[in-house]
Amino acid sequence: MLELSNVEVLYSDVILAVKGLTLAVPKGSCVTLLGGNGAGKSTTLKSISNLLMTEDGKVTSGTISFEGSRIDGGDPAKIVRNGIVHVMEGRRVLSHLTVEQNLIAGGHMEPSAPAMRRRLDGVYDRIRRLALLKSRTTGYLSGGEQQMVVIGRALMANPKLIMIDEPSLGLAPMMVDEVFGVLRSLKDDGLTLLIVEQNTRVALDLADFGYVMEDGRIVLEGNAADLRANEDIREFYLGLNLEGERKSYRNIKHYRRRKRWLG
Amino acid sequence: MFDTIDFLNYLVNGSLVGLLYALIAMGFIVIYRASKVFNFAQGELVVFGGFIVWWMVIQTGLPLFVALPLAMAVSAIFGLIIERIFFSRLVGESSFAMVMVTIGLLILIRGLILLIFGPQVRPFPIIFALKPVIIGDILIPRSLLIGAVITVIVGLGLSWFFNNTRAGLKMTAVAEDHQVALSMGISVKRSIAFAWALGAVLSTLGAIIYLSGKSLNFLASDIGLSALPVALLAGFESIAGVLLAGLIVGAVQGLVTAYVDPVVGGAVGSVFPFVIMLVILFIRPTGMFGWRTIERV
Amino acid sequence: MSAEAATHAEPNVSGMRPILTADRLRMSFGGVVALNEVSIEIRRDELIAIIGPNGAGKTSLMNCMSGFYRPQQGDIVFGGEQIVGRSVHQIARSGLARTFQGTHIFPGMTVIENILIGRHMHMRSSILQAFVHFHWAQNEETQHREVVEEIIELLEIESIRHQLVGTLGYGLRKRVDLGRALAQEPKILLMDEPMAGMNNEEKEDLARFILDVREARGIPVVLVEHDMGVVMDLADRIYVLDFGKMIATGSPAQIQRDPLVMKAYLGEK
Amino acid sequence: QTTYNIASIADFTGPYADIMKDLVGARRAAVDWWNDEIGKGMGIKVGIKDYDGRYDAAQTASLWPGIKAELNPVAVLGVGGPDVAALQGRLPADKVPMFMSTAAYGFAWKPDPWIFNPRPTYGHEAAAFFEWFRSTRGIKGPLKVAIISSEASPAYVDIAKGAEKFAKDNPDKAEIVETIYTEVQPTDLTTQIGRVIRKGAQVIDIQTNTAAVVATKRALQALGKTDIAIMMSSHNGLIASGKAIGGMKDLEGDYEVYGMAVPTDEKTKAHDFQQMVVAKYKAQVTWSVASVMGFNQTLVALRAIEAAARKVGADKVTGEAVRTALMATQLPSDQTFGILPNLTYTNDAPFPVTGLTVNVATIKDGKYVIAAENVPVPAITKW
Amino acid sequence: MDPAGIFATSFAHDAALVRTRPQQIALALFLIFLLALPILFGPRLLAISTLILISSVIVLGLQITTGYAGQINLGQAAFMGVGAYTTGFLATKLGLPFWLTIPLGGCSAALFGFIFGLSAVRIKGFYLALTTIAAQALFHFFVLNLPWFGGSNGLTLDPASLFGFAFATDISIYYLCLAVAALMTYGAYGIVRGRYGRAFVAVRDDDVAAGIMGIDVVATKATAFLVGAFYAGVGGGLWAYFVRFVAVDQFTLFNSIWFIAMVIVGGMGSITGALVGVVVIKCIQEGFVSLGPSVVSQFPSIGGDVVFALMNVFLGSVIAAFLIFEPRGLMHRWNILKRSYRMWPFPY
Ligand SMILES: Nc1ncnc2c1ncn2[C@@H]1O[C@H](COP(=O)(O)OP(=O)(O)OP(=O)(O)O)[C@@H](O)[C@H]1O
Ligand SMILES: Nc1ncnc2c1ncn2[C@@H]1O[C@H](COP(=O)(O)OP(=O)(O)OP(=O)(O)O)[C@@H](O)[C@H]1O
Ligand SMILES: [Mg+2]
Ligand SMILES: [Mg+2]
Repeated sequence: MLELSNVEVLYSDVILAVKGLTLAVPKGSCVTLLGGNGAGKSTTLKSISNLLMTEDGKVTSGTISFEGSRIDGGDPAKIVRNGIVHVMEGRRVLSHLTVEQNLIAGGHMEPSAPAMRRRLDGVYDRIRRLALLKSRTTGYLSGGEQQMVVIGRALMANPKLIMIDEPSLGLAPMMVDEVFGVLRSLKDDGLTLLIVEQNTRVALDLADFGYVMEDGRIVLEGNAADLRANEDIREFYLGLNLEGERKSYRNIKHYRRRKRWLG
Repeated sequence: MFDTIDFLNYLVNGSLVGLLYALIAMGFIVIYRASKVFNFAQGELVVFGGFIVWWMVIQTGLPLFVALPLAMAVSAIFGLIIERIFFSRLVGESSFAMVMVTIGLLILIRGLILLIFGPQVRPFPIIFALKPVIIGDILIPRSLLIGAVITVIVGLGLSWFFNNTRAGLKMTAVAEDHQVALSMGISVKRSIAFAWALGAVLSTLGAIIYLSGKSLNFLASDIGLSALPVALLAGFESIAGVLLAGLIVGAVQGLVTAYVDPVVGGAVGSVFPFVIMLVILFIRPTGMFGWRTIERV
Repeated sequence: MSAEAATHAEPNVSGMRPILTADRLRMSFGGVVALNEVSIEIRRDELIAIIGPNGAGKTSLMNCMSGFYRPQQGDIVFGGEQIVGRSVHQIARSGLARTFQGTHIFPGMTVIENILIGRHMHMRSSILQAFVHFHWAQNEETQHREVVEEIIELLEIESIRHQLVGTLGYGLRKRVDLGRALAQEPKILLMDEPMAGMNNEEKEDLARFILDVREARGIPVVLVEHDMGVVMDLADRIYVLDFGKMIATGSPAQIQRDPLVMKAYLGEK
Repeated sequence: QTTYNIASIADFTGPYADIMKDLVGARRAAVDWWNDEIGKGMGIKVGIKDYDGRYDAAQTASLWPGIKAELNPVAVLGVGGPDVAALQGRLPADKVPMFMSTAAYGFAWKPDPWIFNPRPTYGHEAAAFFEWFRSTRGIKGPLKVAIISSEASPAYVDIAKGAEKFAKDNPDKAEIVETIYTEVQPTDLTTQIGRVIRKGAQVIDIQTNTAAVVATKRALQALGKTDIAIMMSSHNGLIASGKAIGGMKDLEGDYEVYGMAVPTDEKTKAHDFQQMVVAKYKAQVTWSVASVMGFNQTLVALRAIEAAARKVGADKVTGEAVRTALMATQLPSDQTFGILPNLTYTNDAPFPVTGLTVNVATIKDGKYVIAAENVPVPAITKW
Repeated sequence: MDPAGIFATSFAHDAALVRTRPQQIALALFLIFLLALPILFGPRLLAISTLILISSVIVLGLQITTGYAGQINLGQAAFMGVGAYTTGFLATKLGLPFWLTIPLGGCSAALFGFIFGLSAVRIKGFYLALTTIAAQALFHFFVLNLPWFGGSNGLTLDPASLFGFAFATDISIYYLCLAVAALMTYGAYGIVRGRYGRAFVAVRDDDVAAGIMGIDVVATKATAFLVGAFYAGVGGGLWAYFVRFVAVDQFTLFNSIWFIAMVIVGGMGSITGALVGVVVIKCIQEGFVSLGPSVVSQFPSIGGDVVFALMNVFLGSVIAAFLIFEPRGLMHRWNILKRSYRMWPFPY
C-alpha cells in the first residue's frame, strides 16, 4: 500500500536526516518504526506526509508511493485527501479551540453535518475521555489529554492509513493500554497503521512487522515476533537482561555501552 | 457655555467615523484571523482599492453599479496575486517572517501605486449623494451613515462566518498552526489566499466610503494608521468586537477634537486613540475580545 | 495507606528537615479542580516520585511549586520561606529548577548557550560591563563556561556542544533541558516526565544521570513519570495523585500493593 | 567670458516629483534667456545643474558637499522647507546664498539670512488677503476666519501660527474663530465646519493641501453654505484643488493668494515672458504655479549675479558678492517681468519686510481669473 | 563554525569574535579602509558614508530589540527623534558640549524606550509591537505641543566642537560619526554575546521557559527596548550634529519601517547583518537618487515621479524577496556559503 525506496531526506540543504531508507507498509497491516532519538523516525513520517515542506526539508532521492502512485513532494493537503493522516509528535492541538472544535476541524472533509455527527460520536465512544472534555479549551488540557485529542482528531479524517508519531508519549499506563486498544480495534477494522513508538513492548505487541532505525538508516527489520526474540532488541529496547527479566534502573553499569550493529 | 448641538453632532459623527475605522480595521482582522499575519500594508490596500475605483469611474467612465462590483473583483484578484507571489512560499515559516513581508509589501505597493497612478491628487467619484441626512439638530453625511450600516452588516456577517461555519473553522485552524492545519488536510495556501482577497475587498469597500466625493493620493494610506488602535482595542481575533471598539474610539476622538483641541491648540484628537489603546491593553493585554495567550509548561 | 495519612505526612522520620513542603494546596480552573487539598513534603537528598493518571494534577502541582501557577489556597514553604505569590524567576533564583513536560528549550541557541542560560542568574555583569565586554564580562563568561563544560561532560553531549538545539532530536533536547536545570545549581530539581519519548536505552542513560546528580550533587529530585519501571526503581518515596486528590503515599513497595492505586492508575493486571 | 554655476536642487523622487517638470523647466528657461540677453553682454555665462534633494533634509545635507566640490556654485535654488532646514546652518560658512520660490518659513525668519524668499511668510500672505477681502466686502468689525491646519507637517502648524498671530495683534481686523486640526486626508469635516459656521466664520483659510480643500468644500456643500469663501495658497491653489475635486465650478468664488504672478490665461507681463521663452528658447514650460515659482527664484538669483558682476567685475563674482549685491540693490518688479513685486532685501529677514504685495486669483463663472493685484502686505511681528 | 584545523584552546578564545589570522587581517584592512575613506572618496560619497554610519548606529539598536529580543519595534525613528531633540535642546539651550549631549540624548531616548518596554509587564507579542506605533504618535504630538522643543520651528544647532575645534567640515563630522559608530558596534557585540544577549534570545524563543530559568522576562524585554532606544538616541544625536537642524518631520513612521527593512535585509539576529543591511539599502537608495536627475534630463517625458516609484517598487521587492527566499537575511546565506565551502567536496 505504502512503499518507500531508498529515500534520502535533507534539511535546509545541509543536514541529512534520512539516508537511503526502504520500507513497505502492506494494506491492512500494522508496521512499527523503532529507533533511538534523532534516528530519523519523525522525519520519515514527515517525508511521507510531506510536512517536510514546512521545515525547509526535502526528499532528495528515492521514491515514496501510495497505492501505486508517487506522492513524494506532493501537496500535504492532497496527500491527506488520498487517505494518509499523520499525527505529529508532541500533541499539536489547536490550543484556542475546544476539544470538539478540534475534532470537527479534523473531520472537515466530511460531506454533511449528519455524517460529521456520526464520526464525532464514533470517536467519542472509541476514546471515552474525550466526551468528558468536549467543551474544554484544548490549550489548557493536560499533556495526556491533549495526546488523546490529537489521536481522536486523526480518526475524524477517516483515513486509509494512519501514521502516528509516539502515541503513548506522556500517557499513563492505563491510558496507554486504552489508546493501543483503540489502535488495535482500528486495525481489526482493516485500517492500515504505521506507528513510531518508543514504548517498544506495546508497539511490538500490536505490530505485525517492525523496522529499527538508527542514524537515518534501517538497521534491523523483521516480524514483530522475531524482533521480540532478537537479543539486541531485548536488551536495548525492552530493557530485559539475558534471563529475560527486567533490568533495574538502579544498578545500571556506569560505562557507555555501544550498540553492536553500529561499528 | 455648553452647546448640545455641537455635542450631539461631534458624538454621532465621531462614532460613525469610528465605524469607518472599524471597517478598515476589519481588513487587519480577517487577514490575521485566517493566517495569523498582521498586515502592515492595509493602508496601502485601501489606497490601491481607491485608485481602482477612481480609474474605473472617472477614467473609463463606467457606471457605478458596474464599476464598484468590478473594482471589488479586481482588488480580490489583487489579494490572490499577493498570496501567490509572497505567501505561498512562506507556509510554515514563522508568522514573524510573514509580518515582515507585509512591511516589504507596504513599500512595494506604495511604489506600484506611484508608478501606475502617479503622485498627483485625483478626484474621487461621488458615490453617496452629498446631501446630508438631518435628524433634528444632528446633520449626518450620507456616506458615513450608509457606510456605518454596511460596516455593521459586514461585520456581523463575517463574525458569524468565522465562528459558525466549517470554512471559518478551517481558517481559524490555519491561523492557529500552519503545520497542524496541513497535517489535517486543510489547504493553508487557500486559506491565506482567501484572507487576502477578503482583506483587499474590505479595503476597497473602506476606500469607497472613506473617499466618496473627496480626493485621493497615496497619502490616504494614513487611514490604516488611524484604524490600528481600533483593531488592537478589539483584539485581533474578534470581528464583531471591532465594531464596538470603532464606536468607542470614534466617539471619544470626536469629543476630544470638539472640546480639547481648541483649548490645547493641537491635534489631541489624532493621538488620543493611541492613548485609549494603551490604557485598555494594560487592563486587557489582548484587547477587549482578543484570544488570551495560552501559556502551558 | 489512605488520603488522610497522606495529607499530614508522618513527621519527618529521618529527622531531616524538609526542604520543600506544600500544605493543602487548592487549585481550580473554572469547574476543573486540578489540585484539591494536596500536601507534599520533600526532604533533603530524597528522590520523590509523583504519579497519577492523565489530568490528575501532577504538572499543576509542579507549576504551583515553581510559581507558574498561584494556588488559590494553601502555602508552599521552600528553604524556610513562604514562596506562594512570588514570581517565577524569583523562585528560580532562590534555588528551584525544573525540566518541562515536552521540551521548552531555546531552539535558536547552541547547546552551550542553552546551558549558559542556566547560569544567567549566577552572573552579575551589568549592561555597561557587557557593553565594554573586555575584562569583567569576558572573565565572567569564561568562569561560567567551565561550569557548563563540567555539565556537558556529565551528560556526555560534548560532540553536539556547538549545534543549534532546534535541530536536535527529542531525546537530546531533554538532556540539554536537564543540563540547563543543573547549571542553575538548584537546591531542588523538579522533573516533569523526563523519560517520555525515550526508548529504553535512553531511559537507562537518563536514569543514570539522575542518580549521578543525586550522588554527585546531593540535590533532592521530584520526578513526575508514567514509566512504572523507572519510578519504582528510582524513587525513595512515591505520591499518587488522582483527580487532584492525593490518594496515597509511601515506598514503592507499598504503592505497588495499594489497591486504590491499582484501580486508579496501574490498572489491574 | 567667465562661467558661474547655479546648483538647482529639485525633487525628482519625492512628494513633489509631479510638479518638477515645470519648475526645473522654468529655471533652465530663465537661465537660457539671461545668458542670451544679458550674460553675453557682460561676458558671463551661467551654468545650471540639477540635484535630487527628494524634499528630504538628510538627502540635501548629504548632497551639499558634493555640490560644493563639483560646481562651486555662486547660488543655489531650493525647493522647500527641507532644503532650508538642511542648508541654513551650512551656507553662511560656505558663503553661498540660496534662493527659494516659496513663501518664507517661520523657523527660518532670522536676521543675516543666506537663504532668500521672494515672498513673505504664509501668514503675511493670508493677512494681506484678510485685509483685502474685508475692504472689498465692506465688512465692519473684524473678519471672522476659520483656519484648517494639520499637525501632519510642522510647516502646516507654522503657517497657521502666522495667521493666528496677525489676528492676535489686530483684533479689530481679523478674528480666528477656530483652528481645525485634520489628518493629511481628512475623513469628514462636516461637523467641524458646521461649528465654525455657527461661530460666524466668513472665510476659511486653508494653506495645507488640496485634500483639505476638497474635504472642506464638500462639507460646505453638505451644509449648503457654499457662499463662504475658501482661501488657498500656491501649493494647494485653485487649479490644483480644482483638479482634485474634479471641476473648477465647485470652487466658484474661492480664492488663492500669494506674492507672485498668478498663472491665469489673461495677458500679463509675466505671461508674455513665459510665452517668449517658450517661443524663443524652446523651453518646456507650461504656464503654471510651478513654472512661476521656477521663474521667480531663478530670476532673483540671476539679477543678483548681474548686480554683483556690475559691482565687483564680471570675473570676480562670488557667492558672497552675490549676497551683498542683493542686499544693496533693490529689485524692481519689471526686472522680474512682474512675476514678483518690487523687492528690497534687508539684513533683518530672509524676505523683504516692507513694500511687498500679493496677488489674488479666483474662479469667476468657472474661469480662473485675477481678482486683485499688488495687494499690500500688512506687517506681522514674529511669532 | 570554524574552518577545519582551528580549535579553541581556551574558552575565551572559543568565544572570541575574530579567531583566525585571515579574519584579523580582514578586520584590520576594513578599519584602515574606513579611516582612509575621506581620501579615497569624493565629498558626495563621503557624505553618504556619514549617513550610513549614523543609520548603522540606529539599526544596530533595532537589531538588538527586534533581531535578538524578538520585540518588533516600530518606534525606532521616534526614539531617534527623542535623542536628536534632547541633544539639540541641551546643545542650544544649555550649551553643553557634544560629548555630553550625545550620550545624554541616548539616555533620554533609552528612558523613553524603557517606558514602552515596561508595557511588556502586561502586553505581549504583536500587541506589544504595535503599541510602539503609539510611541511615534506621542513623540510627534509632544514635540509639536510642548514648549521646549521649538515646536514647528525645530531646533538649529551649531557644529559639535571639541576644545575649540569645530566638527564643521564634512571630513571631521565623518570621523566623529565613525568613532561613535565603531564604539557602538563594539559595544553591541559585547552585549549580544554575553548574558544579556542570551537572555534576549531566550525571551525571544520561549519566554515561559526563560522565566523559569530565573530570567526576569519583563526586565529583559524592557532592557532590550532600553538598549535599542539608546542606540537610536545616540544615532539621533549624531544626526542632529550632521544636519544641524532638528525638525519633527525628520523622524517618521516610514523611517522606522526603513530601519526594519535594513534589519531584514541584513538578517535578524546578527550584528554584522545589521551593518550589511544598512549599506545595501542605502546604496540602492542613493543609486536611484544619483540616477534620478540624469534620467529625467535624458528623457524629460518620464518625469521624476517614475524614478521615485521605481525605487520603492525595487526596494519593496528586494525586501519581500529576502524574506521569501532568504528569511534569515544575507549573513545567513554567507554563513551557509562559508560552511559548504569548508565542507567541499563533501556537502554533508
Ligand atoms: N527541522 C529540522 N531542521 C534540521 N534538522 C532537523 C530538523 N528536524 C530534525 N532534524 C534532524 O534530523 C534528525 C532526525 O530527527 P527526527 O526528529 O526524525 O528523529 P526521531 O527519530 O523522530 O527522534 P525522536 O525519537 O527524538 O523523535 C535529527 O538528528 C535532527 O537533528
Ligand atoms: N491553565 C489551566 N487552565 C485550565 N485548566 C487547566 C490548566 N492547567 C491544568 N488544567 C487542568 O487541570 C487538570 C490537571 O492538569 P495537569 O496538567 O496537572 O495534569 P497532569 O497530571 O500533568 O496530567 P498529564 O500526566 O497528562 O500531564 C487537567 O484536567 C487540565 O485540563
Ligand atoms: Mg520524533
Ligand atoms: Mg503533566
